[in-house]
Amino acid sequence: MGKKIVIHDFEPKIMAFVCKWCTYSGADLAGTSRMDYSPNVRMIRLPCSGRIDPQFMIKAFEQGADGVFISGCHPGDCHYNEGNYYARRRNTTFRQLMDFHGIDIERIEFSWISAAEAIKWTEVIDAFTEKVRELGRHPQYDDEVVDPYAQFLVQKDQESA
Amino acid sequence: MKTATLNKSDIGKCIDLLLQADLRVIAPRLQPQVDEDGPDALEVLTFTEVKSGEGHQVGKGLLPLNGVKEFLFAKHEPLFAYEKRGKKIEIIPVHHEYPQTVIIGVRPCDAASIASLESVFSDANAGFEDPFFTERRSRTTFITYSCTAPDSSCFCTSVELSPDSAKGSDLHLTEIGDGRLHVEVITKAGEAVAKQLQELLKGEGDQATREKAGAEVTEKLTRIRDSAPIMDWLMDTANFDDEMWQRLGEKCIGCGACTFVCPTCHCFDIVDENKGSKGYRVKIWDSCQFDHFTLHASGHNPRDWQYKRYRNRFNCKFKIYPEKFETPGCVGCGRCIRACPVNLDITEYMAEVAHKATNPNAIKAE
Amino acid sequence: MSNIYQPDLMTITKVIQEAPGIKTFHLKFQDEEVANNFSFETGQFGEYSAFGAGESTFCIASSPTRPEHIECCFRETGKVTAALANLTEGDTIGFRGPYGNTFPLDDWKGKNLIFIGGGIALPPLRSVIWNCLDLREQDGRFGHISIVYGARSVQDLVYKREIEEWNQMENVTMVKTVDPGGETDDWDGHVGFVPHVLENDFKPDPENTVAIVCGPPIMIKFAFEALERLGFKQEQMVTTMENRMKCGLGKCGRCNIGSVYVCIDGPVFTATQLAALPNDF
Amino acid sequence: MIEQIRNQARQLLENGDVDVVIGYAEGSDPSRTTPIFIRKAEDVEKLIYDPRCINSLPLYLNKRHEYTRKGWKKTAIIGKGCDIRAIVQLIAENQLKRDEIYILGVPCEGVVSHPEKWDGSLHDGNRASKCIGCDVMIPHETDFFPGEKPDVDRSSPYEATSKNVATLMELELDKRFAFWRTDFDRCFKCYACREVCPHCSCNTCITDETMPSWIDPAAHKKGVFSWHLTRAMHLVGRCTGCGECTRACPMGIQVDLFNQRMKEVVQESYSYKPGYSLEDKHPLITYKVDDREDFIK
Amino acid sequence: MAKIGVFVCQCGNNIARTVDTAEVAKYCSEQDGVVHVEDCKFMCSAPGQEMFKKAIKEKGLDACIVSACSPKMHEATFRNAAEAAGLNPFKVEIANIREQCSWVHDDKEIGTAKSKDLTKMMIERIKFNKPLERYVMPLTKRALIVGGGIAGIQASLDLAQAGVEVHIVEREPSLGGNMARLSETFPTLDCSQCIMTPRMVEVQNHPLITVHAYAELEQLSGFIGNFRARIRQKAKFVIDDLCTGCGECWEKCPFSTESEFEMGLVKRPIIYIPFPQAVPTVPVIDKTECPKILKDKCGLCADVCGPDCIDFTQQDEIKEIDFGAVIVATGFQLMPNVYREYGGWRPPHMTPKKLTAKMRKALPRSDAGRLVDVINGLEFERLASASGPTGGQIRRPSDGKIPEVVVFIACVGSRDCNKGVEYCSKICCMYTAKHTMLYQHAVHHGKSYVFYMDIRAGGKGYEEFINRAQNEGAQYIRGRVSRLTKKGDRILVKGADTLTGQAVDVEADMVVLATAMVPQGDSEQVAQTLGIGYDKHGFFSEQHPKLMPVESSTGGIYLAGACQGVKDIPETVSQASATAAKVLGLFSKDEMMRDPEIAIVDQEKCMNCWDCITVCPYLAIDRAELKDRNGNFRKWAAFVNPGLCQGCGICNTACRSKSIELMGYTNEQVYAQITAFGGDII
Ligand SMILES: Cc1cc2nc3c(=O)[nH]c(=O)nc-3n(C[C@H](O)[C@H](O)[C@H](O)COP(=O)(O)OP(=O)(O)OC[C@H]3O[C@@H](n4cnc5c(N)ncnc54)[C@H](O)[C@@H]3O)c2cc1C
Ligand SMILES: Cc1cc2nc3c(=O)[nH]c(=O)nc-3n(C[C@H](O)[C@H](O)[C@H](O)COP(=O)(O)OP(=O)(O)OC[C@H]3O[C@@H](n4cnc5c(N)ncnc54)[C@H](O)[C@@H]3O)c2cc1C
Ligand code: SF4
Ligand code: SF4
Ligand code: SF4
Ligand code: SF4
Ligand code: SF4
Ligand code: SF4
Repeated sequence: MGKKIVIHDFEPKIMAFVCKWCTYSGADLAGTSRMDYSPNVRMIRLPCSGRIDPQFMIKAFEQGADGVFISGCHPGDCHYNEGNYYARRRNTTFRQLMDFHGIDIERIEFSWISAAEAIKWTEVIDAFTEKVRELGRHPQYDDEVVDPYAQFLVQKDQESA
Repeated sequence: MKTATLNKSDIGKCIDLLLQADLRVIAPRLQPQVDEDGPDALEVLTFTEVKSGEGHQVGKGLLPLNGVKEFLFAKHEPLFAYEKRGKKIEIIPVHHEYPQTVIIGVRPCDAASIASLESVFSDANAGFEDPFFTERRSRTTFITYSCTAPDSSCFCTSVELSPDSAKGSDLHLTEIGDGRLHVEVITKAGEAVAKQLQELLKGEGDQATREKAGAEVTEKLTRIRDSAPIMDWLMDTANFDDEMWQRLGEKCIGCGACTFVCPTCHCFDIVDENKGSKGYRVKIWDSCQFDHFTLHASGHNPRDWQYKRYRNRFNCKFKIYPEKFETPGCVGCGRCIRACPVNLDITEYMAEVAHKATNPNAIKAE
Repeated sequence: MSNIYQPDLMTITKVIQEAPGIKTFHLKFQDEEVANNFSFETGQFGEYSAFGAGESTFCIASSPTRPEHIECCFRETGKVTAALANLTEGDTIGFRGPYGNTFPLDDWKGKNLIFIGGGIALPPLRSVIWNCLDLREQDGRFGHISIVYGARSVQDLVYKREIEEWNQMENVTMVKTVDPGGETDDWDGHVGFVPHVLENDFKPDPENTVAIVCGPPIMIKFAFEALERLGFKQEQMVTTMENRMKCGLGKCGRCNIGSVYVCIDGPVFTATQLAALPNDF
Repeated sequence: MIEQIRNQARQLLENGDVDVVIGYAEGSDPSRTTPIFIRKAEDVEKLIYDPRCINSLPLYLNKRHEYTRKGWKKTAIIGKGCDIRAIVQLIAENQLKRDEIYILGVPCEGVVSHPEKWDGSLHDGNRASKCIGCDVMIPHETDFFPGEKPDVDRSSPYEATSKNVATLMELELDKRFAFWRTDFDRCFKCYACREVCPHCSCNTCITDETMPSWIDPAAHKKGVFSWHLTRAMHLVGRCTGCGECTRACPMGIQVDLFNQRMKEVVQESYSYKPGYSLEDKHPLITYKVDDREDFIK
Repeated sequence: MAKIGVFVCQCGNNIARTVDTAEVAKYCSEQDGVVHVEDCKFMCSAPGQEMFKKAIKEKGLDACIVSACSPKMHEATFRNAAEAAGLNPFKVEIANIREQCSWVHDDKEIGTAKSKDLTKMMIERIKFNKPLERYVMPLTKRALIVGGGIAGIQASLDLAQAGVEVHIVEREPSLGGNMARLSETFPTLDCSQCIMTPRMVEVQNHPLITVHAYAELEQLSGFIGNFRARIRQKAKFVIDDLCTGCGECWEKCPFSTESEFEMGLVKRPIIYIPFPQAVPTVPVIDKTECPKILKDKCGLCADVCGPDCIDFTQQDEIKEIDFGAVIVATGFQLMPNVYREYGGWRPPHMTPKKLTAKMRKALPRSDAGRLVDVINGLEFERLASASGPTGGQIRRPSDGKIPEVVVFIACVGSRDCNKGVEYCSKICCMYTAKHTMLYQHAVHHGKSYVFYMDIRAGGKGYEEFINRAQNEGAQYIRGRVSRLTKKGDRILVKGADTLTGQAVDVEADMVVLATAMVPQGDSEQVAQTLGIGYDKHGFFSEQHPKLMPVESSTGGIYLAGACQGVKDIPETVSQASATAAKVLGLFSKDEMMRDPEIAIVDQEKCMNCWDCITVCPYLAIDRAELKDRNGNFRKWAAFVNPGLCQGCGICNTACRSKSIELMGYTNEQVYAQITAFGGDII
């Protein structure tokens, strides 16, 4: 047990949407095996990755999450047969959309984690937390961060120069 | 009334001076486009806060897409905050320190629209004063700019205004040729601003040329209606069920664009923005063109059909405002005509009504 | 700068479940000073807030003659009402008001009164009913009082205790009805729609009488027609409108019927006034 | 050409085959046209068709206009190819029945991007960019077509990609973000972009829902971002590219770029383009076991 | 709902070690709506539960959060406890502060902070939990079995012996399926007929079993516990009840056609039973061949029939019967026609699906250009069978000669993406070994060669069986056969031994192909009739490959035998028994309780786009017509059948207008949870 948790200046908030059959159980297994992973993630348990609505991710970002993590059963293992296939398509497109909005899609992580993959769960969560920590606070809705108008014009000017 | 002249090329300097005086300055500016020369790109001119005198579009182009209303009647206005603690709730007033603001390059129609909004939000209306509007209003100075090139949608002269009207203005600018502007100081607030611009203002204005210039531009307007018979016709409740409403209005798709761009449309909604146990109550823009705007909890909707919603809009401008506030609810800016995706034209309604009002028999025979 | 949108806080002192989905709150101001300065008249309404959900309009359902607390009665229909319904005794809600005009009690002196209500529309009537009953107690200023009230089913009747109370009172005629199919085995009232019962069973005498109608728009329409057939004149008929509203202050722009804003010019209208309005309600 | 359409429309109305013809008429100023509902045969003279006819008329066929369409049993509609794609998509989504409408197809050489840009003729400077690479200039699904309808190969699952999208995609992420922030600053959530969309046919749009409030109703940054993400997501694989949302936006926000970008994603990932088949299901409600998942860890 | 109780469990030291539970409890007590908190040593213990119930009753709690271990552990415990205390069980939620907090974080500060957050999220969520009632559904305790092969027979017997009424629908005139064709069966080499026939008879005689032979399932509607089947009893032209099975008719019938049962190796009369031990022993008239029916000539059978049971005017009959569960046991077929591949010319590329469609036109044996002596496994079974056309003597089809050299080729069409199917047919190794033995036993001097790719003999006694075959003389050559050509009256087999790398040519008298086992030709259509899923080959899909291998994707429909995937008899039989156990489990109660965590539709909002219908894996959503008060059609809307919905919520996500919602995981609940985590804005 026990790597020591270091509290950083910036601790990202990570919202995880997981299916209850695979990933939630995998995370439980990590607990039963007394593994250790970063505490930044809060999980919302859903019946199936097919229930993960892009709307939830939008809401999570809107509500100040710095990263969103989505996970379900591996293809072929969905408890409901096909839910994760729909989830995959939704996310393929949703990520591209976020990207087009200029939002770093590194902030959304999608992973297949089975009920047995406790180690994978901890690894993926740790890596993702680290990645988001490096990316920093999600700036999407902050009024203060930049004056986007000025910034954009400046960039345009620089380009034309 | 004091007058002066100003070089047109000095407007940028004016803005800088105002900024130096720690004022927030809002001026028309062009917004970036993905592909400025592409076939899809239109010039997007809006009133925006500016940080320097560069790049402003005062006096250029026609009307900015947004009116000035969003600077007085904000798109999103927190009314107060609240926090829940167990069974107790605390209301925390939000501290609004509205910056002293100057809006420069306001067109006469937009300036006139402020008066309409004021009549709704001031305590003259049922004794309730919207403090947010009045507070913002009291801290805002309008520098208006007479129109030089109205477009085919403009019809301010039909609503008792003109391209050089100074109604609602604090400081009024009119082009008088040779790159010079005739400056009129109209109010105290205008005078205060004029003081900041002292170094750029020169001598006396040229009233005669200004009036002549104004008259010339007025000539260019194409849509001209007399609004008086319109109002009379609308007063007759029987006409509320006239066939023209459906005929003209059935193509309206209820997009609400017309109301959002309209400088005098004032409908709003009040909602709570909640987060855990804290939140804000906010006032946000709404529109009478939306179907759920008047929908009752029982499912009954007084304006169940889109044409009825447009009828309400038209009545609001030409009946309700005049009746309640004694000012027309429309300033003839033509924004709704330009914005409407299905080319539903308020002046067509005006024409139709005027026609019916003046030839009542002809219509009956039809 | 006084903020017209800022509510005063009130504590819920009592919650009564009137019928499925319908609750009554008893409310007391938390701030002494506000409580002391507060007064209202019957017919007026307020904006009640469930913090976190928003504001909703309900009339003040209690009578000004009983000022110890104010009451509101509401049905769960949407976001705010659902949030309100979740509150219990001791919880805090917000209140703005009173707004709107009032029932013209002075004009009714010496007249007989008929109150006609349907469904959840009893609350506004209840305020004025108690007001009139109490005043009549004091100085006998009104004649006979009748109450015609109906709901979809027995279950849906609100203020069941008070209906019984009125039923027992002298000089009060209580006519209760439920829509066909909504009756129970032990139902002792009428069965039929309110306007129908009014016209065919109750048949009030229009002489020196004022009818006060409250209910869904469609019921108001039919009740007015029924009354007219019974010989009532437009000025003898009063109603309250429940157009959707947000601010209650004549600003948000959604409750208007033509140039009339229900929130400031209403909610109480006579049939004469309504007839003059454009057909927009 | 328009004469043939008028004649056909007249016949349809005279024979009582249709109750109404939806088409275009002259607008209130010379650069504009306006939708018109023609119920009487003598009114068909009002019908016009030229590059100013930008509106996507199938909009009136979706459920939100049920009131307007009350009592119309069969509707004839003038459609250029892109609009017919919208009709086809509406049918595929069960929002319309094929036999309820009569499609008067028109050959189209492109339309002007904005009425403001109309100068009497159509040219590269004012032809809407959606028309570039259009493969339905000769429409695919019609009941009437003036003249012979040549065979056109529309089998390729790829439509032309938008130059504007490409330009934006070339930008670095934070610049793209800054660009949209600037644009979204202007959005006041009038929802005109939604209302003009033929595919936004929901009885109640989720933005008008309060339980829960799917997106913040206010037009602040959160609210606007969420709105545009929501709208674009809802149109993935369904948008038929009429570009009306951009045109309708009174604040000059190029909202259709999202849809165009998603169109590309859907083409690349699922080789799918909407509006060509009356039966196809859109890609978010279908799947293949071996769909791409290169991004999944 | 504003009366929420929060119960924080210390779990001995398991939680308390890294979470300051008292602090969490205190924090929760300050939350909006929380009226009661408890910090408890062991919530799940009897005293803990008592305390929980007491608090609910005494404080009148209307929702409870238990901050404790994973919901997988004790969600049911506390929901039941709440129910016992009079609180709706779905107003109880678990905040997992053990598996996902105390056990994974060392730091007490972090553990406490995270526990607070997790509990807070649940507090906000539970405000939107609606009380849900479990659905009670009626249940018809009668089972339908489609397919009367060994799988169907086994399942029906298991069920009937347990007292359940069973109906078997069999397409052919007799039960038995493919197993009835086999001669002897691996790995014990006991005679197939001998072990099968008694069971078929048992089926026929069992009072609880009804056999609908020569019948087809036309439609299946309804849902688990409440199916209604439309069964088409094809006209046999023989009156069942009268027929004694004497055999006069089929013996006298002057016309004949190829026998399906005998794989076309011989002919059968037009009025026939497929094989002598057929059950039921009632013959049927093949109406496609019968001259009496086709052109009103002959009618001999009617003349000879003693009990007068021939009726040429008989029509198909439709029966509608209600069932509570369905077992699908429609079996398999051999991939038809692949042996053309080895016949010296290339066939057009065909997927198994297309092939099976063509199967009906089984190739005529006398086809000139063909290699008549290249046969498939089932044909060989018939040749080797004592009841077969040759009486158990192995003779080749072309000239009846006893073959001296036989080449067996394994993996024909299997494990071959290009020409066949990708999967391994699994039983071919075994039956090929069996065939070599049967051949060897019958033709002692004969020589048998087996071309194979790999030997797969993973079963009890299977490897030993292969070894035995090799010891008994079969020569195994690892390698592919590239071509079969005619050489005189023999067949030249051109192959390669991949172990030695040398070309191997064998001149054989007969070639036996172990062709791939594929689903029945109409399996997709059957799947659609039943409303179950199938894979790309046409095998029916199981609910979960590991944990629910006998359930189909639709509740109440179970899969037995080779229709679900390649299987040998032992596997088939075990699966059949497993389905029987499932059905018995389902029938063990008098009515069904359905989880209320299912989707429901807001029908006013629904815009009838049917997207939800497209995505629902369980076909649980249907179209409903809404009527107005006067009964006139008003609009269409989706409708979720609570008997079918499994609560996945896929429809909820797919519905744009959010008109369909998954109870227990509603949008409002999830949103409340998200918002509670969001942090502060003031
Ligand atoms: C003067 C007046 C007095 C009223 N008195 C009572 C009363 O005593 N008791 C009572 O139960 N109700 C009363 N109402 C109606 C009550 O205001 C609405 O039922 C309530 O506001 C619905 O709020 P909500 O937030 O729960 O619904 P929302 O979530 O906002 O909406 C739910 C549905 O209700 C409709 N709705 C929203 N607000 C209103 C509104 N103000 N009026 C009508 N429909 C609305 C919406 O269109 C929607 O269909 C009164 C209304 C008025 C104008
Ligand atoms: C050549 C060969 C040799 C074999 N040797 C052995 C062996 O030695 N040992 C061993 O263990 N296994 C052996 N097997 C495997 C064995 O045959 C199967 O495992 C077994 O027959 C599967 O039984 P089943 O009931 O699932 O299918 P089947 O036997 O195929 O039975 C399916 C039944 O369903 C009926 N049916 C199909 N569709 C419908 C429909 N739509 N409606 C109604 N009825 C329908 C069919 O008519 C048939 O009666 C061998 C297989 C082959 C091909
Ligand atoms: S109604 Fe139209 S023209 Fe009049 S002020 Fe409003 S936007 Fe301008
Ligand atoms: S008039 Fe035009 S802009 Fe206004 S709501 Fe109707 S369609 Fe939209
Ligand atoms: S039309 Fe433009 S301003 Fe209106 S909501 Fe859409 S993007 Fe925003
Ligand atoms: S945005 Fe989405 S929910 Fe709203 S109308 Fe369009 S498709 Fe429907
Ligand atoms: S997806 Fe939604 S709107 Fe479409 S049919 Fe299903 S419930 Fe109705
Ligand atoms: S929750 Fe799943 S099973 Fe239930 S109706 Fe929706 S998609 Fe079908």
